[in-house]
Amino acid sequence: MEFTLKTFIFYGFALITIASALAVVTVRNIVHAAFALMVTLFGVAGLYVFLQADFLAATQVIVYVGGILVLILFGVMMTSGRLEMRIHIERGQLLLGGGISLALLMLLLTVIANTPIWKNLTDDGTQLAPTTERIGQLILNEKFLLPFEVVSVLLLVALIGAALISRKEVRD
Amino acid sequence: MLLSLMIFVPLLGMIVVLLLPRESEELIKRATLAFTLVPLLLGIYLFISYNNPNLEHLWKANAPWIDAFNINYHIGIDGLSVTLLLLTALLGPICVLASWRNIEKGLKAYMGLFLLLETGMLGFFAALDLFLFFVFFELTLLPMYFLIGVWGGPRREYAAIKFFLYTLFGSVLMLVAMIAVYLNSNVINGVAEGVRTFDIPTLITLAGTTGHALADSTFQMWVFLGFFIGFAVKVPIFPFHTWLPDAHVEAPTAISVILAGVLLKMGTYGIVRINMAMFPEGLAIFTNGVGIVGNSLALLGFINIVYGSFCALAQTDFKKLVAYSSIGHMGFVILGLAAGNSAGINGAILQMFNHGVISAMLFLLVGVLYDRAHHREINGFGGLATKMPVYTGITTLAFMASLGLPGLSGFVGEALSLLGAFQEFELITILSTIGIVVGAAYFLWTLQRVFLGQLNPKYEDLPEINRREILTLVPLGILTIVLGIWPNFALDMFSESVTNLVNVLDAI
Amino acid sequence: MVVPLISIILLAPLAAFTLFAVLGLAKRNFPRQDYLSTFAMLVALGCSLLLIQEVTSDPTPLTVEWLSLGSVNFSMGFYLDSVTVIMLIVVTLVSSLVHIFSIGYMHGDPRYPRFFAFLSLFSFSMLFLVVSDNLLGIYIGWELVGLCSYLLIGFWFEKDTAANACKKAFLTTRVGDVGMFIGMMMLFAKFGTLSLHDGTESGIFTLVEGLSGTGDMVWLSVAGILIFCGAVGKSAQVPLHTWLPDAMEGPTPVSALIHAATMVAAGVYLVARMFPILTPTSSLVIAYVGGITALVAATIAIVRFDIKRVLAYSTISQLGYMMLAIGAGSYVAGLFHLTTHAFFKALLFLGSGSVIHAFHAMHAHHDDAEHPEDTAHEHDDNSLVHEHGAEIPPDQDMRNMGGLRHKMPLTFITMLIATLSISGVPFVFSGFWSKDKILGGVLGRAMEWSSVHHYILFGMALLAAGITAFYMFRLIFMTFFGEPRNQEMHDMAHESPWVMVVPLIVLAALSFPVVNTIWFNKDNFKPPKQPHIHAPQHAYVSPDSKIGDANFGFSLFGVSTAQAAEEDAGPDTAHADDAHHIHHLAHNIAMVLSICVAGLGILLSWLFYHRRRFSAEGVATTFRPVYNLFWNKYYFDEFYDGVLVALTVWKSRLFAKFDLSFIDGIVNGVGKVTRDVLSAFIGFFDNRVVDGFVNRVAEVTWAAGGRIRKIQTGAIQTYLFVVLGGIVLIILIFRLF
Amino acid sequence: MSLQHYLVISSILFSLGIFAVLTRKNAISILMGIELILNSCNLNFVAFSRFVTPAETIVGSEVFRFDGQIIAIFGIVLAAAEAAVFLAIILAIYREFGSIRPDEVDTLKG
Amino acid sequence: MEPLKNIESLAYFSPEILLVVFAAAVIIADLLVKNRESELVAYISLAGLGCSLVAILITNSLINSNEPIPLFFGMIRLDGFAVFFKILLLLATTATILFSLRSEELDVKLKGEYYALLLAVTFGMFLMASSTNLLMIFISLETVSLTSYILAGFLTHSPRSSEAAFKYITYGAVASGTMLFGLSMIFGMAGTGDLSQISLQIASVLESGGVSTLSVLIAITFILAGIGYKIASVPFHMWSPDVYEGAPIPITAFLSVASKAAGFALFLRFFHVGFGKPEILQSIDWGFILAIVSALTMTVGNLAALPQRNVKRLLAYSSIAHGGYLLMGAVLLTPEGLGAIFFYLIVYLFMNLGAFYVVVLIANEAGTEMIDGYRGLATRAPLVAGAMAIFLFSLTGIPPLAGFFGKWVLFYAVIGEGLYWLAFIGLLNSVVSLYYYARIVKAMYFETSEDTNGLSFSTGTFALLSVFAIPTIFIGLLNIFYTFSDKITLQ
Repeated sequence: MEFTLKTFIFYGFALITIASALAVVTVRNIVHAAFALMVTLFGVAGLYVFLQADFLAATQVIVYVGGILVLILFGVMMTSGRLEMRIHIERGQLLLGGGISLALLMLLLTVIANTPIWKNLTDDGTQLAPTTERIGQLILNEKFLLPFEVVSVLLLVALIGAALISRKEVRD
Repeated sequence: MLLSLMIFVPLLGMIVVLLLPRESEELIKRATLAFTLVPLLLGIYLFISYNNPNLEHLWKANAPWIDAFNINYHIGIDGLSVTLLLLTALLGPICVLASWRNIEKGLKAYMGLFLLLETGMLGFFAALDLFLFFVFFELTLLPMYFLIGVWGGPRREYAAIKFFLYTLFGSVLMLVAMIAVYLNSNVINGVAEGVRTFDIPTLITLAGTTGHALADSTFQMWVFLGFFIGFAVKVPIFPFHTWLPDAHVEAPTAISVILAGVLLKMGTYGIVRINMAMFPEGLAIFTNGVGIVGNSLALLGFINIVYGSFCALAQTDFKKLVAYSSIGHMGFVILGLAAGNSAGINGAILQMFNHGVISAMLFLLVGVLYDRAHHREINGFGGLATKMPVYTGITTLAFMASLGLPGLSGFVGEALSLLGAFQEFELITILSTIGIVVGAAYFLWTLQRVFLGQLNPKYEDLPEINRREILTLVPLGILTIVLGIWPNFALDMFSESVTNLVNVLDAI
Repeated sequence: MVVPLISIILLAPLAAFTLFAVLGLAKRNFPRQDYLSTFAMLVALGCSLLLIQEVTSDPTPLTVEWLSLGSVNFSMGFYLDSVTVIMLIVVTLVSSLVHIFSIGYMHGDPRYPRFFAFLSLFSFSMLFLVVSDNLLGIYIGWELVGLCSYLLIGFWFEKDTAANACKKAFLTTRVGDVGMFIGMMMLFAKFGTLSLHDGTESGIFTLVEGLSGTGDMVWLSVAGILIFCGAVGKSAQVPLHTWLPDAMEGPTPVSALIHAATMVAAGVYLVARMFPILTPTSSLVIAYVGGITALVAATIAIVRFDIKRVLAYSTISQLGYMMLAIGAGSYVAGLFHLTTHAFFKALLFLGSGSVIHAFHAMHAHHDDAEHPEDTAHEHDDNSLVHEHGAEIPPDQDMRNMGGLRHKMPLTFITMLIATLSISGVPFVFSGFWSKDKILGGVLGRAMEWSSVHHYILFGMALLAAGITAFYMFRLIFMTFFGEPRNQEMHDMAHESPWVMVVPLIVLAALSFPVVNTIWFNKDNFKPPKQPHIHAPQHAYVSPDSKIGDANFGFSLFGVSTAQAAEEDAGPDTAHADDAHHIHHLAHNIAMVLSICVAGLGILLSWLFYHRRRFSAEGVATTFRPVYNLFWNKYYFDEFYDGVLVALTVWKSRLFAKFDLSFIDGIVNGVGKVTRDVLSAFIGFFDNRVVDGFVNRVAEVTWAAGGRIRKIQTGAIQTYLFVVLGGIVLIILIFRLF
Repeated sequence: MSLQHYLVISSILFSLGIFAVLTRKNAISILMGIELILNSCNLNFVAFSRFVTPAETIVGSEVFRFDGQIIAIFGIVLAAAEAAVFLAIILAIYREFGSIRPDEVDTLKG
Repeated sequence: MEPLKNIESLAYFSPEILLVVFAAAVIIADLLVKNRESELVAYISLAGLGCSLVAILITNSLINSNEPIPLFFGMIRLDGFAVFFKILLLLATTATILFSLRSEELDVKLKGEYYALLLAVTFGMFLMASSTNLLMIFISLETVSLTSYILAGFLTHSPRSSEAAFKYITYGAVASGTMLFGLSMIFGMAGTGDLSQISLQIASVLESGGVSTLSVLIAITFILAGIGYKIASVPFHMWSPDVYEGAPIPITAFLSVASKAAGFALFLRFFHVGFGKPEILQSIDWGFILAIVSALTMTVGNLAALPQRNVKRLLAYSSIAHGGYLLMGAVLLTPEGLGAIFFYLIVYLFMNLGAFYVVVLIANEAGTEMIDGYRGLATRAPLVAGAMAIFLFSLTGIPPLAGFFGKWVLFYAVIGEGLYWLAFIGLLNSVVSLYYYARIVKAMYFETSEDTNGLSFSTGTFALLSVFAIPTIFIGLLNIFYTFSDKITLQ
């Protein structure tokens, strides 16, 4: 694989994504963690671009960064009262958690290494047509109509539920 | 039809009794008595009219039940079952009478459960479909659990759950074995063809067919073990016996009677009907007299006899003593069955019936005393013979019958079992006779401590046994004497079936 | 005629008992149970006498299928030969007399009707035993008489001694019975039948012939000895004899009927019945056991003071005698002695009962204060087999008696006759003839075969005969002669009422041989064959023929030792003439010797206890160890105790080890060992080990449940650890496979 | 920039998410971990969609099948819905327990 | 049969549509009805369930025998299997609504939302039972999960309920995230989301060596986390006791029956259709792993239930154990196994719901969920105690109650496959289970309470109780219940 600007940027994104994800799980300040998460999400969006999933990359930024992350920050504020909340971590738990995570990582890498059909599939650089229209077709007219409708029910349920649970109930 | 009627009349009775108003206790009792008398009358009728020259099951009913598993409602009787059916039906009204005054709470539920229990027991002895057999076997568990648990003594909860757990454990193994039998019931020479079946007579035939999967001796051994442990818990055979003393001691009188009189017989009946008739090859492995395994069944009988007897000797609780004596006496049944010859099996079956009668008497007698003195501590009595001569007389009769006094029924079964067993297992049988002496020892010793000697001043005013109680005991006492004098009365019923069985066993 | 007669004999007493039992259930009493029972017995007696005429007919007049098991069948039936008839008559006669006697003796007892009902039951059982044609039937009767013995010994069950004695009697005999049962099992396993002689020639007696000379002889010996075990228990042979003296706790008529005349003789009857299967080995064992018993019991009897116990040991001794006779092959002699003994021993017991009754008039009731020391004596209620050395009740203590011959002349005379008979005073008394037959028979065997064993046995028998004479006269002298030792009691004494005296007189009459002869002259009274025992030089048992035709060995005054010798020798063998000669000689020698020892015994007794030429106490002091041995009854009971003590120590340790709370300090009886050590251990085992195992399983299950609960900490991240760790584990585990 | 690159990245993201879920002592941090996990899944789907799924031809122009991408879109939507409900529950927890430390919410156990 | 297109599919999709429509109607009605005590919304929900049932029966009649109809381009499938589960789920939901009507735990002010959510979750479960596409599987699973989280946390004033919801969602999110990762791997290997295609593809790539066995195994295990958590199998069971204990009782009942049934529907379809090919089984014997898992599940469930004092929690563990029993049937891949699961689920529906209903009643009347609160119930409320005893002994598997027959068909199927060890463990477990079920019976029958006042219940209560109790007695005795499953197959 020749070293081009494209690969350089790819590795940059990859590095940013992983590093910031690492930060998400390690920094003690939860707000910092939230911002690190934002970087990760951006990084993943960048990777989507590399995968020529333009619509998805946009969705990622809008929904995640614009929605979920803000939600999380609100959550942080509403539950701690102040933005900086120290997170205490126990050593044993850390070790065990790290162990299990590493073990899972090893397993996953094993899968990747042991799946020949996934090997040597490189990006040949072909430029593809924009995806948005086709996605629209698929979701609204073709195969994925049903999931789309179901998800709408799901979202409605989530909406009702979230409202129901989070509203302050006066105890009687 | 008659047989079905006999089985399900108590169930009908249960429904009727449950619908009666709670307050009208007399009515409930009378209704229950009536509903237990019907099976008794039918039982007597069956017993008298039983005539079986062709060695087939009579009064058969066969209706499809669960097609998916080829399960049929198949009932019928042969000499063995008719005897035990009669025993069950006889103990029914006796137990109702024995419960006449001493059930203080929940009379309706008590009677209802009792009737349900009776249906289970009657059905068990009549079932000719393995699945039906199992269902009836288990059907007795629930009512028994409640009857011990609700109306029992101080440790009734413990006793009830112990009984339940032990038996369930045993039946679990039975279930596995039963499924295995069913699955293999259509395999001949390794090829499965035709439908599978639970039909006991058919299975017995198949198990004797060369090349049939059921006839394979290794298969038979495992299945034999499965069934055997299931029944062994019920008998109970050492070391599965520890539920019995607890259950007996805690259970109310009538329930002890049923427990000793019928439930224990279910185990041995199962051994004869299933283990011996269906798996003679499996049986042969444990009774061929070679090594520990080849003697194991006889050894178990021996252990039961000696162990139960010595345990009985150590008891100071009257009821527990009787309970352990049951263990000892069931040992004779096992020993006789292990012998596998005519005398042994006939003796064992006779002993089953006799023990049912005698132990029922013993428990009734203990109940009579307990109702008066409110304790069962043997050493706490003394000299009762002066106050209660009739009671003493009946007790002596029962004790003598139980310790195997010739002329009373206990002797015949015991003697035949031993005679039969001696032909196969000389040493074990000789050692088993220790049980005879020890049996005499604990009964006589009890007799002395309770009835002989100076009257304990505490019991100056102990009332003599009353008419109702005598009424419960007299039929049993008469049976004890009649069977002691004329055992053919019962033996004629099943000896031909046994001959048949012995021929099968001999062919192995 | 035979079957109805026998049936009546059996059913009459049974009916008397049944009536009592049925009425008892209704809590009523038949008002004249005593007359009813007595009448039933008399009916039975009459029928028995009628049966004499029927002996020649079919020996098995009735056989019914009792248990039909298809391939194996057990039948029940009557077996009628002269032995049966003799036993029937003895039993019914003695029983009738005892019934009559009891009407007087038991008068006023609160459980008077019950006594007669039990007597009837006993009579039935005994008669059933006698007429049975198969071992199973004999066994049934055997156990039933045991039951009656139990009930009657414990008749005054308020007394702890009686309660203990009855239990001891039942248990001790049961030990023997089990041996007998094992023997039966062996025979059944071998022959497939328990019928002795079932008419179709497939009974044991026929089948055993087929064994002749085969390798099964050892086996047959064992079976024979095992059957004999039953007799050892029932007939109180050493070492199971200890129950009989204790059984004297029962009312005296019971002692007379059951423990002297009939039940204890059933053992002898059994051995006689089973004679055909006895091998030389088993015969010898039987003879030795009998001989030892005869000697041991006789020596113990010398030093007893309780009048009933003297008689009890005497009974044991005489039973040993009979066993010895049969074991030595003198089958006829043994049975003959059984008969004569039944009468004179019953007479002795009834006489002693009469004496006790006389003394007893002081006490209003049997049950209160019959044993004033009862309260003082700490009876251990917890012992299974009790007390051998109970205190002597004062009305039975010979040291309280003396000079009664004037007060109770009839009793004295009748008892004297019986004593003369048992002592073997020659010619006019039946006891002499029977005893002489035994001695002659044994000596004859010894001489015929030059058998050391039989010489020893003869010595034992002779010695026992002498001792018997000694202690019997001791009894007579102490009781009826001399000065009253307890004046107060003496003054109270009186002759018994006629219902008690008449039976004494009848029995006394029966102690003369003239009466006995009547039925012993039956033609076909013959010893059975022992055909399998044909070791050439040991063909000591005659087959049929000549002896069969001989009368029983004596006729009135016409002393026919020749005849006796003839019977013993048997005609079939090549050396028949020699044998005749030897036996003839033997009988003569034996007669002389027996007269000598009897005379010596009586003389010594007279010197000691009447003339007081020698002091019994002095002799006792001189031979202290021997005296102690006798006094303590050869320490049999102590031996059982001694074994016990050792075991008790072990028991205590065991208990201490397992930290059990109850320890009984007092050591008493063999049964206690069984109970305390073995059964307690097993009980412990049952509770802790078997149940414990199950409980352990349950506990482990519970604990596992608790563990799993602990994993469920409530902290969500723990759960997540489990989930993700679980995934890793599943994959890894699967990878390993 | 082969498929395996993406897969490795997503694997690392997944493990980090798991790590967060297991070790963070704040319910919201756990939520962040979950988001990381879901992102890694989405990345997987998109990558597979790009490299593995066969092409289909629609009206002349050749495109790749979008199945994976669409799954990822749904994944994002579901993540959003889940996050919303999650946060609502966290608020309820905060209200009831005064803390959102996961190990302090442990009244139900055993 | 070619998959139907979107519009064509609608007719066959009517049951689900009806559910959604009625859910919407419930919300609207809730807005309109001013009287908070009114039970109108509940009846509307019941009507919706009824309509849906009718629709199910109609659609069922449209299915030719053994010819499933793929709908929406193969996203879901209408077949006998789905219909069976839909009916089962409808019954469970109906029961839950009836319980909820009688439960005093629930906040009356939130009725509308509550019933709407119940309908929505039923909708999700319908989809779980019929999904044949990875995406639909995941979405339906998430729909059910999310709604369940909300329902579990529905008692906003109860810390227990909130805690339950929190644990549930944390656990569920991780599990479903893990599952999604596994799904993505499967997607990557097969290149398609359609289950039957996946089956073919995986088989061929496995054969050609395109993927290693290990990779597929890991992917399957990841997916198992998501499905296993729904059916609460070890080691994915840990949420369930806490959630069951914290959630409102009707919801607990619902989760223990409906959620589990839907989980099994998903499980069966996913594994049997996607990975049931002999070629795949040859290289990856997942059946064996799951057999071990099922043994562990029932053992853990039963053992942990032993020391419980809270009846709800006890029943939670018991339902874990029952999940284990069901799992035995699921790993068999035989028609007998499948039939056994169907039969057992029916039985389980009645006995478990019945037991929970009694818990509701006692919680209402005696105000406690602890075993001690059941003391003396036999005298205070004999009929209720009797019914409870029937349910509990049926759960144990004592003849002649239906639970026994359920176990019978299960163990029969297991032994039929030669898995004696599994059957043996399962049966031992049912012995152990007797102990804790009997503890409740013991409290009810053998013990007495200080409070001896009788508890009074309405006739409706008894009617509802008998609706559960009578089938619990009779289902096993009737031939008909053994035969219906013959027609249901999974292709």
